Amino acid sequence: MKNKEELIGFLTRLFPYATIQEGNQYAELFIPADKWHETAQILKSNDSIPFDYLISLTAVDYLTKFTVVYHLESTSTHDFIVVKTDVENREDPQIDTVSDIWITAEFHEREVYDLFGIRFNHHPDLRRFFMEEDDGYPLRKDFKDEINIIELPN
Amino acid sequence: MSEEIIKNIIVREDEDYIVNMGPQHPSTHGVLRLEVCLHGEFVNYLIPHIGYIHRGIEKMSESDTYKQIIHLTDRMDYLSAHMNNEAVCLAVENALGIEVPERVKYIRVILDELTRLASHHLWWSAFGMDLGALTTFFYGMRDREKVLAIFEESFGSRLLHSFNIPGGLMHDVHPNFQKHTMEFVRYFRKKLPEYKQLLTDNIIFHNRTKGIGIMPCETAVAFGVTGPSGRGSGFACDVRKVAPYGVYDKIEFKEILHEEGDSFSRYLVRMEEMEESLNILEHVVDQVPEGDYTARMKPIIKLPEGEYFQRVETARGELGVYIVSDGKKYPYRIKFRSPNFSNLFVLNTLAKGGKIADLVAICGSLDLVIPDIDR
Amino acid sequence: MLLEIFSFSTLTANIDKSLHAWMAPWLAVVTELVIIGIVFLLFYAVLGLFLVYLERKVCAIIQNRIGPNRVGKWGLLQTVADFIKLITKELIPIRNADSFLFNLAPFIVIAASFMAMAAIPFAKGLHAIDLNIGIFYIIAVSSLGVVGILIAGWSSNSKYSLIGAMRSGAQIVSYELSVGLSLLAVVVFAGTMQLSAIVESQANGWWIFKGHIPALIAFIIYLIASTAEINRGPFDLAEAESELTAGFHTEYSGIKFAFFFLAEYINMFIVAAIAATMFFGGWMPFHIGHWDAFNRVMDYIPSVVWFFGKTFFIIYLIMWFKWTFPRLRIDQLLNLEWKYLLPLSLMNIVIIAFVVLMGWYFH
Amino acid sequence: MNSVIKYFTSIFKGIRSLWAGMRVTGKYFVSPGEIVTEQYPENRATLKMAEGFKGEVIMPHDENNQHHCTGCGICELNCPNGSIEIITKRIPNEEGKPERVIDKHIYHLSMCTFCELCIKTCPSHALAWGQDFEHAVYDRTKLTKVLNKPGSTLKKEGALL
Repeated sequence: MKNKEELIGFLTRLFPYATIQEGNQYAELFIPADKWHETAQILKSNDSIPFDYLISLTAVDYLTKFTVVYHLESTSTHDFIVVKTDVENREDPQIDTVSDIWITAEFHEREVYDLFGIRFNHHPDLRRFFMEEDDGYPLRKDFKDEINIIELPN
Repeated sequence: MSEEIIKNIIVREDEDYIVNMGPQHPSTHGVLRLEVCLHGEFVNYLIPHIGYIHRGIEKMSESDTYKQIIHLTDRMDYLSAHMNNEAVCLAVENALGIEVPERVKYIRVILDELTRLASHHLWWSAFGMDLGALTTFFYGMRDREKVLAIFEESFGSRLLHSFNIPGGLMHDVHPNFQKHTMEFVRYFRKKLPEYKQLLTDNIIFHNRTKGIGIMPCETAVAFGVTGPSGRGSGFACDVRKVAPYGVYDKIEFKEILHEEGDSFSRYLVRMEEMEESLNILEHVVDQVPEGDYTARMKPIIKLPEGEYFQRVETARGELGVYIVSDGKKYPYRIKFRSPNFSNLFVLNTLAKGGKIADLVAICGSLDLVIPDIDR
Repeated sequence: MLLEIFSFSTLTANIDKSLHAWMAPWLAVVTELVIIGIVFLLFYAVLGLFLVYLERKVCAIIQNRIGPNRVGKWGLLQTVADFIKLITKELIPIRNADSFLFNLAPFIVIAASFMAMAAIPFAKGLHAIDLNIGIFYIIAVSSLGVVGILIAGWSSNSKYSLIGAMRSGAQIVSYELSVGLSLLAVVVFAGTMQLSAIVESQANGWWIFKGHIPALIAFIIYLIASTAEINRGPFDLAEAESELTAGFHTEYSGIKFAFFFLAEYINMFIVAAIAATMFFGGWMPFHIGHWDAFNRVMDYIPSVVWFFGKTFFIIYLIMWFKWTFPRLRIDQLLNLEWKYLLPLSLMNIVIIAFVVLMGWYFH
Repeated sequence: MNSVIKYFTSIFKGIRSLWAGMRVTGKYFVSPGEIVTEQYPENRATLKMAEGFKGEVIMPHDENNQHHCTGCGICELNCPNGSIEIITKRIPNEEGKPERVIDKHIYHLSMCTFCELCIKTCPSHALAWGQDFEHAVYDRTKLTKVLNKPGSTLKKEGALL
């Protein structure tokens, strides 16, 4: 396992176009959305630290944009990084799928699509998990549901 | 390599003989619906449909304080409630830079292992029952009862004890806690050989599980199958070893790994994990130092702006808690990476080509808890 | 040799004589048939209820529980209460089911088990009918039940039911062979198919002892195969509840379900009764060769007690299996029959023929 | 020949493993050991729940019908499910000034998830766990309880409960 500085150095060499932050726990990697798919392939298949285990895939709604967050670990070296891509278009958010790289992403992406409405291009089976097609996207910050969500006075 | 692993492709045809296993079916252990396409006794493909008990815990947590989130995490994987609590607590403690007292760390480890034992008891019971050995259900439940009695004495509840709070424990454990834990360890050491005679060595059981649902290590990694299910394929994913928390770095214990990756090796991993948990308990229970049961905390916890990720090992695999804080007393976004969510979707790959009875054996060996999938 | 007071033949003969005394012969025969029918019907119902109760108690004790203990003393009336509940329950009609066959199926199953009961010798002289091909008749009749199961599975228009029925069909058709061959072992020893004669042939020792190793192998094969034939224990694939919810009777409710349930337990009794009759001497007391004093003491125990004691011992064995073992898979089930039980029982038959020819068994 | 030996050893091994399992269940059949199931309504008299058992939230009153609740509303704030409602009223104290006291401490048992936060955060330790666990009722409204007894007053001095 490398320490954080080494890891950041390694990532900087590998992805010169990426913004790399130290983060308060793990190294954080910001990738532009259009470069994400090829970056993911390199992350998975590079020889020195193959990040082959996608722990978690989720999204955060920052009201102006979505940030899709990937937590990756290398099972051989146990290095851990956080990769983020911003999806600027809030009306029709789209990003490339990584389900062909990490299979587990297929289902995490479906969940994110269900809850945030982010479309994953080239996803094999992008259907909603929990809700019907026109139910809205509940984890967006501007989601309103007067019937089921009771706002408690706090 | 990845092309070979992706066997998740499903081709539907009009004349498929579809059997819906679930939402109410004895072997899915909850409201999980498996759309199974059969060809005679053989499974062609299988599509899991989830979301029958989706409660929106992540959305609810966005309007709860960090203390209030704890009791929601209980209700995800209700069998490893303690570990779920601990994940949020550790995330908050790490974010605030709080050092919890040693006593808390040790008690948390004991509770972790007791919860793991109770969870594996239930899994063993249900797995036996899935395969038709109904007596195992009662033997497992009988021994689980002893653990639950310890819980009830100390925390007042048996299953959903929101016993952790950020900074420590809700209150101190019962004075008899250590004594009763030791008694349980001694009791269960005597009962474990019975499990072996009744199920592990049984020839019918061997026939039902050996070579069934073989998951190579690459598949486990690709699907993110963690916990005992992943370790049954040789995927060294024990968070207690990879990213130790609490006092797990001070305790010596084995990470159980089996290479075969079939249902039987997943079974063996859990059986040996039970033994290992007993070892840990035996080792730790006398070392609990005296002291406070909680660190000094402000009444209102506000995390500094930033993002936090905490991994813990629950009874079913790796639970990740991802908190995005904007400096307020509520999390801006909280995400639970639940182990069962990832573990479920490998089912199609494993069950394809097997018999419908194998599907039950595989489903049981993955040890799915449905509320954890839906959250 | 046996004490005549325990023989039921005098009782039945007296009834027969008194009926004939004031009735036309045809009317007497019809009356006798009706009486036997009623007695059997009652016996059937009581036995079914008791076996369900017994099963629940046995499994409860094995599982560190108490079992039924609320209705009546020690829960003895529990199954009666269950039965009342079942007959008052709604019979749910199934849409798109073949209703005629759907309603017929439980009766076929129950009739098959009912017919098999007729030939069993319950005690000395207590026989509904003493056919000279008794054991052959039982084997023939008891396999009729699978027709009912197949009909039930097909007609209820449910996928689970159909899979369960098909499994059951494959299972019973193959296990019939082993049952037949293992019973043939005793037929070879005894030289007759008449059940009463087989029982009489064990007056100086039961076949399981007299026939030593070959008889023991035949008994074990019979026990396994017959457990499979009645869809019980580790072989309950037709109703494997973790795979097929309830298999062929998934869609049945109320009394129609109860018929299947009852038939299953009665089949268990029949299977155990045949085992007791063929291998353990039926109602014949435990006799050892020329120990006359000992044999004399044994004779004082009524033959009914002997019969039911042996039968319930074997029923207990079958229950013990069921509550210990996991279920087999369908291909393993057929493997067990075709690769293990059938070759072994064929081999066993050859050995027995040789043993009988050479007289290497205890006379 | 080798395969024949293998065939028979596999049979014997199988039978031996089955016999091992039957020995376990048989042992329990002849010596059942402890009965693990509870005989619930019969053992009501002896059924003693643990001290901290989370049955329901109660407000302990002493013999003078006095409790410790000041009506501050911290429990209401801390409850994640909104299962506590506090209704206060103002009554004049000895000096004639109006003082806020508790009128009704309403507790919705139907919404409670037993997270213990109200009890833990109460500054005056006015709440506690009750050991009663038989909560089944025919009418849902019966699960809404008023914790302070009618006519009860605030206990100002004395040790905290």
